[in-house]
Formats: sequence, C-alpha cells, structure tokens
Amino acid sequence: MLTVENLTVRYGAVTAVRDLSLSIGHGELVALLGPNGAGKSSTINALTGLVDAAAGRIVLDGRDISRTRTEDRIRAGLTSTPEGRHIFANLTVAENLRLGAATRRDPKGVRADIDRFLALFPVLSQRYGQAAGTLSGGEQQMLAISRSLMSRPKLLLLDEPSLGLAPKIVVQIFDFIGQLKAEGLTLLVVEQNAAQALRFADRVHVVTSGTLRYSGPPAGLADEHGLLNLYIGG
Amino acid sequence: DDLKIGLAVAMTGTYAPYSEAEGARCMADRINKAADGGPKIELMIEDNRSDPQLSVSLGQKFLDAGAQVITGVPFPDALIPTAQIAEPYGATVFSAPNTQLEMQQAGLDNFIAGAVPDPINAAAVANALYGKGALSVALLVSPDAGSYSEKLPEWFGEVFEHLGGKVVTKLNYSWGTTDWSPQIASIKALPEKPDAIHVCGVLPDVGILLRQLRANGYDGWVAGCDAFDDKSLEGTVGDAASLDKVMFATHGATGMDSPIDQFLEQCKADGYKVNGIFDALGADMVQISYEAAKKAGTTEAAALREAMRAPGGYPGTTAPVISFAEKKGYPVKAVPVIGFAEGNRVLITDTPPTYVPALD
Amino acid sequence: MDYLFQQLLNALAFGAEYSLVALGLAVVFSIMGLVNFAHGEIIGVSAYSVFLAAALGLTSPLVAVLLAVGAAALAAVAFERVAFRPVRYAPTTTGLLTAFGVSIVVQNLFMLLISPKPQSVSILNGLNQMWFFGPFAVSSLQVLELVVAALAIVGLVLFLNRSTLGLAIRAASRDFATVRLMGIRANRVIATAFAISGALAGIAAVFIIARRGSVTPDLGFGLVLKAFVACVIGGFGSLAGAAVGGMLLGFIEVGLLVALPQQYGGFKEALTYGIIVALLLYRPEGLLGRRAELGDKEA
Amino acid sequence: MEISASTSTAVATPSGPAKPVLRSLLGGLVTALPVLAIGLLILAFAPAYYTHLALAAFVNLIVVVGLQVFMGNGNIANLGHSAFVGIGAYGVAVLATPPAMKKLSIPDAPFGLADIALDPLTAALCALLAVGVVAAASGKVISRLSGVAATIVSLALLIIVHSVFLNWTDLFKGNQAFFGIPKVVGLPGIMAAAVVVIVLARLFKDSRWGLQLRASAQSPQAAAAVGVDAKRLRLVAWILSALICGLAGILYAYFAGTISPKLFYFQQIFMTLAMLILGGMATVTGAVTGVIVLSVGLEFIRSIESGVSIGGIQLPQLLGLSGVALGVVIVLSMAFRPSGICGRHELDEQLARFFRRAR
Amino acid sequence: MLSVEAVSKTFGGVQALREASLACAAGEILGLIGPNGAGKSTLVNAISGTLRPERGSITLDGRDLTGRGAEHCARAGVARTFQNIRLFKDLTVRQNVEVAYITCRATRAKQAAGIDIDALLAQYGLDDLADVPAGTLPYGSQRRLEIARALALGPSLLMLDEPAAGLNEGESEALAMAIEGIRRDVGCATIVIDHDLRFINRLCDRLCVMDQGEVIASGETLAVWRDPRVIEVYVGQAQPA
Ligand SMILES: Nc1ncnc2c1ncn2[C@@H]1O[C@H](COP(=O)(O)OP(=O)(O)OP(=O)(O)O)[C@@H](O)[C@H]1O
Ligand SMILES: Nc1ncnc2c1ncn2[C@@H]1O[C@H](COP(=O)(O)OP(=O)(O)OP(=O)(O)O)[C@@H](O)[C@H]1O
Ligand SMILES: [Mg+2]
Ligand SMILES: [Mg+2]
Repeated sequence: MLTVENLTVRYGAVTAVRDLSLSIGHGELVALLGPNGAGKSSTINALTGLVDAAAGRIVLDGRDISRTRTEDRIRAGLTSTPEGRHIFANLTVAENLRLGAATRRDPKGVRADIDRFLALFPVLSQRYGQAAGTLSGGEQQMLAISRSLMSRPKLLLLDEPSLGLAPKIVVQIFDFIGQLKAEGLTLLVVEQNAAQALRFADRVHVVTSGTLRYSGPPAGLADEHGLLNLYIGG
Repeated sequence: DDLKIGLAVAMTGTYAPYSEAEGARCMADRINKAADGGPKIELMIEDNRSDPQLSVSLGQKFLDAGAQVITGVPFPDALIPTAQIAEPYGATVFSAPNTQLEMQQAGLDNFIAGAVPDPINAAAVANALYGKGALSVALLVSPDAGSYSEKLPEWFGEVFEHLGGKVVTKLNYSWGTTDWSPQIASIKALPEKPDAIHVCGVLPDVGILLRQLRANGYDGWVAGCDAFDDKSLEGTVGDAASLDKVMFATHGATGMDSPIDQFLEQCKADGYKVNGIFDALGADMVQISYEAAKKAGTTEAAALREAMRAPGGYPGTTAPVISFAEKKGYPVKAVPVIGFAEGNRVLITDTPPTYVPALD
Repeated sequence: MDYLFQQLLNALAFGAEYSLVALGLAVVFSIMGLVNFAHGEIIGVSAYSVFLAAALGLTSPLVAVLLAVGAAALAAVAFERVAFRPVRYAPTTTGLLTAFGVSIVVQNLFMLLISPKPQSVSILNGLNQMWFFGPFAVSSLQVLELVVAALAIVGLVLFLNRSTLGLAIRAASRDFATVRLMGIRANRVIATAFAISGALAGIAAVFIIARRGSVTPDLGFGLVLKAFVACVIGGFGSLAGAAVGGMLLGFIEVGLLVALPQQYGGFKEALTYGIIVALLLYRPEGLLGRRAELGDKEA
Repeated sequence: MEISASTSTAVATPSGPAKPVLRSLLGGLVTALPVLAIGLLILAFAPAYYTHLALAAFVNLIVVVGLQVFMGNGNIANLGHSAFVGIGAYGVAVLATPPAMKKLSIPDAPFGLADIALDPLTAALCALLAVGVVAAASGKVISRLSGVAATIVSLALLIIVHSVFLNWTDLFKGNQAFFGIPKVVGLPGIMAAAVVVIVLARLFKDSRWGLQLRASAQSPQAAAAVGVDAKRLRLVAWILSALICGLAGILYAYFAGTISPKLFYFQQIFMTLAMLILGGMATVTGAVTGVIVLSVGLEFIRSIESGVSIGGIQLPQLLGLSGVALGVVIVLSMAFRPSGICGRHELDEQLARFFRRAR
Repeated sequence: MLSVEAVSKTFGGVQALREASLACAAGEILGLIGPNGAGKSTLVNAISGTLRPERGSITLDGRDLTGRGAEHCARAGVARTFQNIRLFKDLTVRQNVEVAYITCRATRAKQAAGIDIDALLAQYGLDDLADVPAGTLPYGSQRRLEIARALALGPSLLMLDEPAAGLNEGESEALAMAIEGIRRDVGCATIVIDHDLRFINRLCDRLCVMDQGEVIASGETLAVWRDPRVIEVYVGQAQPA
C-alpha cells in the first residue's frame, strides 16, 4: 500500500532521518519504534508532507506522492494523528470532529462515525460543546485520535497515541486499533509503550538516529535483545 | 545677486489642496524670461508634508542656501519658529496663504502674510450674507484647525450680529467628518430654520456637508471661507443646483474670467499644474519680492524686507496693487466674496469690510 | 421627541457603518489573529478603482458597485499573498505593524500615482436619496447600510459557525499545518477569508463614495481606527462583538454630539474614548468576548 | 542520561542581580557611542539645516528609547506615548513662558498661571511630575489589561490628551501655536540627554524588573507561577517610559520655542513606532539603530521626492515616495527580520560574540 | 506541609473538583493519579493559584493560600511545572531560571542562599546550553529546564504535572532519580502526576487517586493498589497493577 524509498529529512544541519526505506502492505499494522529523537515523528511528518523530505520517494497505492501537497495526500486516503495532539483549541469538540471529516460528502456517515467515537470515549460526549483547548491532556488525545479517523483514511499514521492517557484508556485504544485493523484499515503506529504496540503488529521497524536498524516480525525483535535495549534506551 | 526664495509647501497631507508652489514657479519663470533689469529669481521648492516640524527645518535649509525670503506651512506653529530662525539672517518669512493673527501677536517683525487675516474674511462674508437678506445663522465650529475653524466663525457671528442678524446656534464638528447627519438633524430641529449656515472647514468635508444639507432639503445659504476655494468643491457637490446659495470669502475672484483666471490659464497653457487662488497668492509673493528687490536695487535681506513694506505697494495678480506699508504684516486689499449661478462662480461683493473685530 | 428619534436613526446609521468595517477587521482577526490596519486601504483601493473607472468613462452605477466590491476583494487577497503570508502566526504586534506598513505604502501610492488632493467621484451620487417619512428624513444610504450590515453579520456568523469552510477558517487561525492535515486546502481557506473581508470593505467603500462624492488617500484610515476600537469593545475576534461594538460606538458618538453642551463640544472625542476605557476596565475581554477561566489550558 | 544525581545542590555565592550593573552601564554607553559620534560630527561640520534635522532625530530618539522601555520589555503595542511627549512640552510651555508672552497668548489661564514663570529647570521638573501623575493614573488602567485592550487604552490616552490640548484653550491655546517658550536647550544638551536615556533604558532592561517583565510577556502563566507580579512591572515600565517621553517633549519645547498639539499626534506615533520596530524592539540598540536608519534614509528619499535635477536632468516629483519606501521597509523587515535589524542582541553583546568568534 | 481541604471547582457544567482533599508533608513524594479528566491538573492549578477554587481551603506551612493569585503562591514557596510546557522561549536557559530565582531572593532569602544557578543548570544537564534561547531546546531538555526553573524558587512545595510523558524508560528512570535527589537536597513536599505507573510506583511514598473531581483513595502506594475501585476506574479489570 505504502512504499518509502531512501527517505531523508533534514532540519538545517541536523539530519533527522537518513536513507530510510520501508513498506506497508494492505491491511497491515506496522509498528515503528525507537528511542527519543530517533526520527520517528520526522518520518511520519514527511509521509504526510508537513515537513519536506530532502530526498527519497513515497509511493501510495502505486502513485508517487513525494511532491504532492499535504491536503492532497490526505484526500488520497492517508492521514496522521500528529504528535502533541494539535487539536483546534478554539473550536468545540463537535467542531473538531466535523473538521476531521472536511473531505467527506456523506453527512449521514459522518454523524454515524461521530456517534461511534462518542460511544468509545463517553467523556467526549460530555464535553461535546466545550472548547477543545480546555479539555484535560488525555481528553485532548482521545479527541485527536477520533478526529484523525473522521476522514475515513485508508492508511492511518499514529504518533504516540498513548501519550498522556490513563492505563485503562491505553488498553482500550489498542483494543480499538485492533478492531480497526480487523475492519481493514492499514496502520503505522509509533509508540513508547512497546508492549501495547506489539499486540497487533504484523511487522516492526526500529529506528535509531534516523537509520533503520531492524525490520521484521515482532517475534524476531524479542530474539535480538540488543535491539530491544536500544529501543528502551538507557 | 540672485533673489532666492525658499518655499516649503504642502504637496502632500491635509493642506495639499492649498499649495502655492506652482503659481510661484510660473511667475518666477515668467519674470526671469522677461529679464527686465531686476535680479534673477531662484526658487527652492520642497514638500513640507503639512508637517510643521519639517517645515521649520526646511526653512533652515533655505536659509543655509542663502534665501532672502522663505515660507512654510501656513499656520503659526510652523511660521513662528521659522520667523525666529530667519531673524538673524535678516530674511523675511512671507506666507502667501496665511490668514491667522498669531504671528502679529507674537511680535515678529520679519513676517508678512500675503492674504488678509481671518477677521476681515469673516467680516466680508457677514456683510455679503446680510446683504443677501439672511437674518439668522447657525455656526459650525471645530477646534481642530485653531482660530481658522474656531474663531473665524465666531468673528463672523460678531459682525453678523453687529449688522443686525442673529446667531441662532453653534454646533461642533471634527475635521475629517464624512457624515454630517447629526449636525444637520440638530439644525433641522431648531424652532426656525436658519437663513444661513457658516462653516470654515477644508475640502472635501465642506463639499460633503453641502451635498447632505441639500439632500436633506435645506435650501438656505451656506457661507464659508477661503478653504472653499478649490475646484474640487464643484466636483464633490456634484450638481449645480446645490451650489446656488453658497458663498465664500477668498483672496481673489476666480472662475469668472478675472485677471487671476487669465494668469492661471496662461500658466496652465505653459505646463504649470496650477490649481486656483492659492497659486495666484504664490505668484504675488514672488512678484512682490522681485519688485521690491528691483526697487531697492539689492537683494540684501534686510534691505529687501524694508523695500517690501515701502509705501505705494507693488502690482500683484490677486489685486492691482498690494501694499504692506499700512499694516506691515498683512496687505490691505479688497476681499471678494464668491457665489454661484447655475454652477458658475459669480462675484457677490468685492469691497473692504468696514467693521472688523479682533484687529488692532 | 422627533429630534431625538431622528438622532437615533443617525446613531444607527453611524453604528452600521462602523459595524460593517469592524466586521471586515474581525473576520481577518478571527482567522489569523491579524489586526489589519490596512483594511482602510482596501477601502481606498476600492474607492480609487471606482474613481479611475469613472474617469475612464464608466457610467453605470451598478457596474461601479460590482467593481468596488471586486477590486476590494482582490486587493485583500493580494495583500494577504504579498505581505501577510510571511508573518502568519507571528505575534500580534508583528502582524499589526506589517499591516500598518502596508497601509502606509498604499496610501502613499495613491498620492504618488494619482494625487495627494481629493478627487471627486460622482458616479454613485444617485445612491444617496432622501426618503421622508412624516417629519423624519432618512437617507437611502443609511437604510441600505443598516440592512447590509445586518445581513452581513447574520450571514457571516452562520457561515463561520455552520459551514465547514467557516470552521476551517477559524481553525486556521491557530494551527495552519493541522488544518492541512484535515485535507483542507488551507491557503485557499485563508484567501477566502480575506476575500470576504475585502468584499465587506468594498461594500463600505460604496457607501463612503456615495456619501462623500470624493476620494482621498487617507480615505479609510480614520474609519478603521474607529472600527478597531469597535472590535475591541465588542470583544476581539467575535463577529457579533464587532457588530455590537460598532453600533455602540455610533451611539456613543451621536449621543455625545447631542448631549454635550456646545462649549464642551470639542471634548466629544475625549469623552468617547473615556467611555471606552471605562468599558474595557469593566470587561477587558469586550462586551461579547468570552470571559474564560483557563488555568493551565488554552482556548 | 543527562540529569546528574549529584548529592547536594552546591551552596555557592549567591548570584548578583540579573546582570551586573557595571556591565549594563558599559553596554549602554557602547550603544550610545554612535549617537554621540553623529551628534558631534554634525555640531562640528554640518550646516545649520542638519542641526535642525538632528534635533528632530534626537527628540525622536529619546521618544523611541522611551517607547522601547515599555514595548520592548512588556511586548504590548503602545499607541499613546506621544501624549506624554505632549504633556512634557506643554508643561514647560505653560510654566516657563514669560508672563509678557502669556498675556498675549493665554491671558485667561486658570490658577493664575498667566502671571507666573518658573525658571526652566523647575518648570521641567514640574512638567515631569505632571507626566508622572498622568502616567501613574493611566498605568493603573493599562497594567490591568493585556494585548489589544491595552493598546486601545493607550490609543484612548493619546486621543483624550490631544483633545484636552485642543479644547482647553485657556490653558493650552488650542490648536494655535503656543509660542514664546524660552529657548534654553541646544543640540549638545539634547545629545547628552539622549545618552543618559539610552543608558537608563539599558539598565532597566537588564535589571531584575526588566528581566521579569520580559518573561511575563512571553508566558504570563509561567511568569505568575514563578512569582512575577506582571501588573506592577508593567506599571513601572509604563511610568519610566512615560517620563522618558515627557523629557523628550520638554527638550523639544525648550529647543523650538513654539509647539502645537498636532506635533504630538499620530504622525509622531507612527514614525517613532516604525523606527522602533525596524531597529528591533527587543533591544535598546534596536531603538537607536531604527532612529538612525530611518532618519537618514527618509531624509535621503525626501530630498529627491520633490523633484530634483541631477546632472541637469530634472527628475519628476515623486510625492509619496518616502512614504512608500517607509512602508516597504516595514513590511520587508517584518517578513524577513520580524525581530528587527538588531534582533535580540545589544550592540555590546554582538561585539563580544564577534570577538569571541574571531578568536 | 501542604493541606488541601474540600476544594471544589466547576467550569460551566463540568465539576472538575468535588471537595477534593489531600495532604503532603515536607520530604514526601506524593503521586497524584487518576483517569483522564479526573481533575488532577485542575487541583494543581488550584493549589498554585493558577485557578481560584470556589470552596475549600489550601494551606502551606500554616499559611492560607486559598484564592490567592499565582504570584503570591509562588512567593510562598509553591513551584510547579505545566502539562503543556511553558517556557520563556526567547529568554536564554539561564535567564529562565533567573526569573524564578529573583522571586526567591526577594521573598525567601533563606532558601535563596542555598541555590546556585550554575550548579542547578549543571545538575540538569543544561550548563552547555545556558546561553541558548529556551525555545530552541529539544523536548526532553525543555522538560528538565521547567523543573530547574521551579527549583530556583526554593520551593516548599513542588508539583510536577506529567514530567515523564514522552520520555522513554531510561529517561524516566533518570528523572525519578533526580526527583529523589530533590527530596534529599531541598526537602520540599513533592506532588507528581503521571500515567506511567512504573515511574509512579517506583518514586512515590504515597498515592492519591482522583476520579471525576473526587479523591477516591489515598494512602501508602502499595495499599492504594489493593483498592479494587482504583483498579477499576484507572487501570481496568484485566490489567494487574
Ligand atoms: N523542527 C525541528 N527543528 C530542528 N530539529 C528538529 C526539529 N524536529 C525534530 N528535530 C530533531 O530531529 C531529530 C528527530 O526528531 P523526531 O521528533 O523525529 O524524533 P522522535 O523519534 O519522534 O522522538 P520522540 O520519541 O522524542 O518523539 C531530533 O534530534 C530532533 O531534535
Ligand atoms: N479551564 C477549563 N475550562 C473548562 N473546563 C476545564 C478547564 N480546565 C479543566 N477543565 C475540565 O475539567 C476536567 C478536569 O481537567 P484536568 O485537566 O484537571 O484533568 P486531569 O486529571 O489533569 O486529566 P489528564 O490526565 O488527562 O491530564 C476535564 O474534564 C476538563 O475538560
Ligand atoms: Mg516523536
Ligand atoms: Mg492533566
């Protein structure tokens, strides 16, 4: 579904991602792990086009989107839950969700999806008309995840979905991710919480300092415990 | 030696419609071409942006360059300091369009105004208006332009009442007013419609006032002062009928094939962008300075100043003879009051007023 | 009594004009936190376009109105593209000063390219009719202005709160990148908002030309200053606030003109601003601004 | 692993104030050096016209430095500072003008002011006191607000004060020029004042108050959470800024001898604001730089604006050119250097960095 | 010694705090945990004066802080960090710390005598970055700078709102050691909010659990985890502590 070849991302003199290649198949859930500053978020932002790739090719469903504008990549079925939530603080919860579905033309389906997320995160329905900026940190995270799903993406890039969430919700979210996967959604998940991330992962990529160190099944990761340490960091 | 005249004029800003520069240029070139024995005139012209502080600095620049006659923003906040810095050079500050009294009050000896002072203007209009049978008047006053917009209407009222008329109300406005409806509503709410309204504002404000008054059905007189004297008045008001029963006192009759008009036509034909009466005043300034220098036989600054005030005066564009001998600071000359007939300017009166308040 | 009623009508009309201009300011502010001092020059561009077209022989008032609105919308979009895009999301002061720079440039271009002096434009004079209802005189302009301002506020509030584009406009005020992540063409969104703001300026310009019959380089400046004040007392960023603030300012001004004894008439401005300061002390966030207790959150 | 779990937080010499006073003082003097140099050059060589331009520039300089004290540290756009310039100027005009002159211009002045004249120094001190009182009162209001609301109040102050000058004609003579103020100050005096003011502004910026005020401008919540009383600091900065602006007005009145209200209105506000922003409002160096660059640049453009002849060719009038240039400079600098020419570093800091790198 | 008695706070329709009470002694590390939206940050806001509580009382070392402004609380020795980092971005790292230290020197001379800014920066790995604008630091360093700034207040009470969020295990461990260092050196009362249970359990002497604005349990760390209600609202049935 998505193929990335030799992706490089630079911020001025800093090279955050170096020559990274990976691919994600239809319906797969791929975990992207690595220590702080490894370049995970930079990779995701390069995929959505929020940061410019210095080099490399990104191919989505056979179409080269390396030069496509962010908004058009989203329209092509890709989206991300950005790191740091980035909810629209001055809009209400309801408006945030509606904007998430900005590219959709089926009001009924949109309403059904909103109801689905409100059922999943009941607290959001209690805060439905409240300015999203005044939600608690975790509530904002729930909103951010829901919002990114509102566009009905084919491929979802999740950047640290468990950040700031209570353990119970973390479990719940990953259950939900499993469910989405079962529904046929393709996912790339960046996570600090490796145990959860690996629950449904088909494959794992580990990056450190911008370079890919491991690509393979989760089981293989357990063998290479050197890598596991690397990921955990020290 | 050359006669050097430095003009810091308002080419931009609030006073831009009232600049005298082009007329001065036209006259200077004309005199230089004629070469009839006087000194060569060298004009230095710069934009003062209607900014008094810059105006004073430019005055200094002209003095540095050896000017014997200089001018600036035609208001006392620029002209008084300019006269003060000009004093040690013996140079004269000659403000063609200035009409205010402060310079004389400040006791400056090297200042000359080319126009008659505000009280005379006020008196002339009062006479003309009373002559037209108006008996009651509403005054519009504003503090924004000092005595010009605040005192002048009051002097006008004083003369008007002296003649037997009555000031029925005074209303306040600000410069830059573009919607006069509250003032107009106040006027309409008066127990009796006043025969006339007097206002000394600038264009386009007063043009807008006229339009709105007429649109509101006010058909009395509207009287004003020299700031009405710009062609954009007719343009702003739009239709000729609205201009009936408008009058204003100014510095010379234009728009009726007067000598001033002929001068302006000639200048225009020669490529000068002259505008109206203020250009004629600028021409006066150049001509008087030149004639005085010729008469004195020198361009030495102090001698020139004395010569300018010589009895008998000198020929000018806005009047056949302009003399500063009597009043030292300002000329004694007729004040034309202009009105309109079918959209064309007509002369209503052109006599020096007798009763003048606040002077001497 | 008639007199007071007449002045009430005048106050409404003043208020409507301020509201119209204030709305234009508020639209842009609510998109990108920009205090657009150059809004007055958008009005100026519009007015000078009509002046030029009339000078070149345009005679149809209808075309002139369309031209005014179109030119203003275009100018607003162009200003955004050239000057405001580079300072998007810069602190408010930076944007304010950029706008102020644009304002100076455009005003001076009018001087440089056209003339520093007032130029008369009579093509829209016909819009200015007097309508008499018994003792009351109402100008068609006043009525039109009131109607247009009311329509504009209702339309805009609906648009910004209901439509997706409206939501996107409000969202873009904080987080441009994330708006793009929603698949929205964010630059177009911002251009749209500027175009709306410009169109409002164009409508205001039509009224101004019709009333004044002349154009000057600083045509819109004073008005925008007042509109800015109106926005703040109404609650900056709130559209309804801008409208209410504009109305209030109109009432204060006309009210003082009516109520002040003549010898103190000159203090009208001072008192107007005194009242505004008092209002702001009482409600720093403006009349319709939200008074939110944020704690460590934001909104 | 970057946090050292060191056993004890070292007990060392308590740090001094935010920055050693001496360093700030020296830094301020370094910043003032170019000003001094330009002033002396003009005094020694230039024709009187330039003395006049320099006067205007120096008065602007003092105003801009005053503006920097509040805007640069508090980060609130101020549109009202010319009110204080005006109060300073009118203060000495009313107090120091000889009665003979006042009999002509303000015979009906209240409080018997028409009959008295203080010596220029006492008058100046009284005028500063008046500035201080108005600043304290308006500052009470301003410091309670933030953002655009504060800006509007500053604008309101400007308009109210202007309106009082215009309408209290018995005391201020309205929009007619107030003349006859003793001319007791020359360019050297103004220059000296400019230097003092520059050093003062620098000392304030580097002081504890300046630092805390700058912090609160960046994150009010975090500043409050570390004990910063932003209101009080804003008030202090506002009053200091007002006094400096008032001083500029006093000096202007004592140099020019004639004043009028419109000198202290929007034109001055916009010019000085542009100077500060262009130079960079975060630093005193920025204030100085902005004044120098714009004064010189605009005078140059102005000199070709009215249509000059160069080498016998008459250039056309380009009225408005300097305005266009001014605006373009502001727009460009905001786009490419939003923090102004000088950015965040003072001249001495930049020099120090330069030499460190050179070594 | 901090003592919070029955503090309540509502926002519009949302009751964020319902008569929440807690206490924290000097030298103690108290973990404040609970589901998202339980009111933890709101409680910290109320204690630090960032918000004004509607009812209840807050005292620190016998001084009543209820309803006092944030700057007053800070002067009384309440220091905090923010869940969303708030630094003075254009000031240098050192100046960020100095701003707090100035308050400390003016109001808490005794504590100030024990603080050396350079040592503090060095301790938090910021000495090399002392002259860098704080806004340009990487995320982890920004978190550490916030803590260093809070410590420069010479606090009697330190409150850290999710300090370990986004840190990996190694970094969390280092942070935990640093917080223990603070307890040892400064001896202040410390309240830590976090959702990283390993971090919390390792660090805290006592826990205080909130749900829907109420304190539903508090006590020794291990004892609290034996409370089934805590497990239910916070961790979920399936997950053992
Ligand atoms: N906007 C930026 N400007 C400069 N450098 C950046 C920027 N964003 C990231 N970096 C640097 O790029 C590198 C990779 O950062 P990135 O955010 O991609 O890491 P990450 O793997 O997502 O880390 P984390 O787990 O902390 O989120 C880091 O060294 C970071 O400091
Ligand atoms: N300023 C505010 N305005 C309106 N509602 C608020 C505000 N601050 C907090 N709330 C609401 O109060 C509740 C408690 O918020 P708080 O931030 O204290 O939660 P929390 O326990 O810190 O959660 P998290 O672990 O997710 O950070 C939330 O539901 C939030 O929506
Ligand atoms: Mg990341
Ligand atoms: Mg929280």
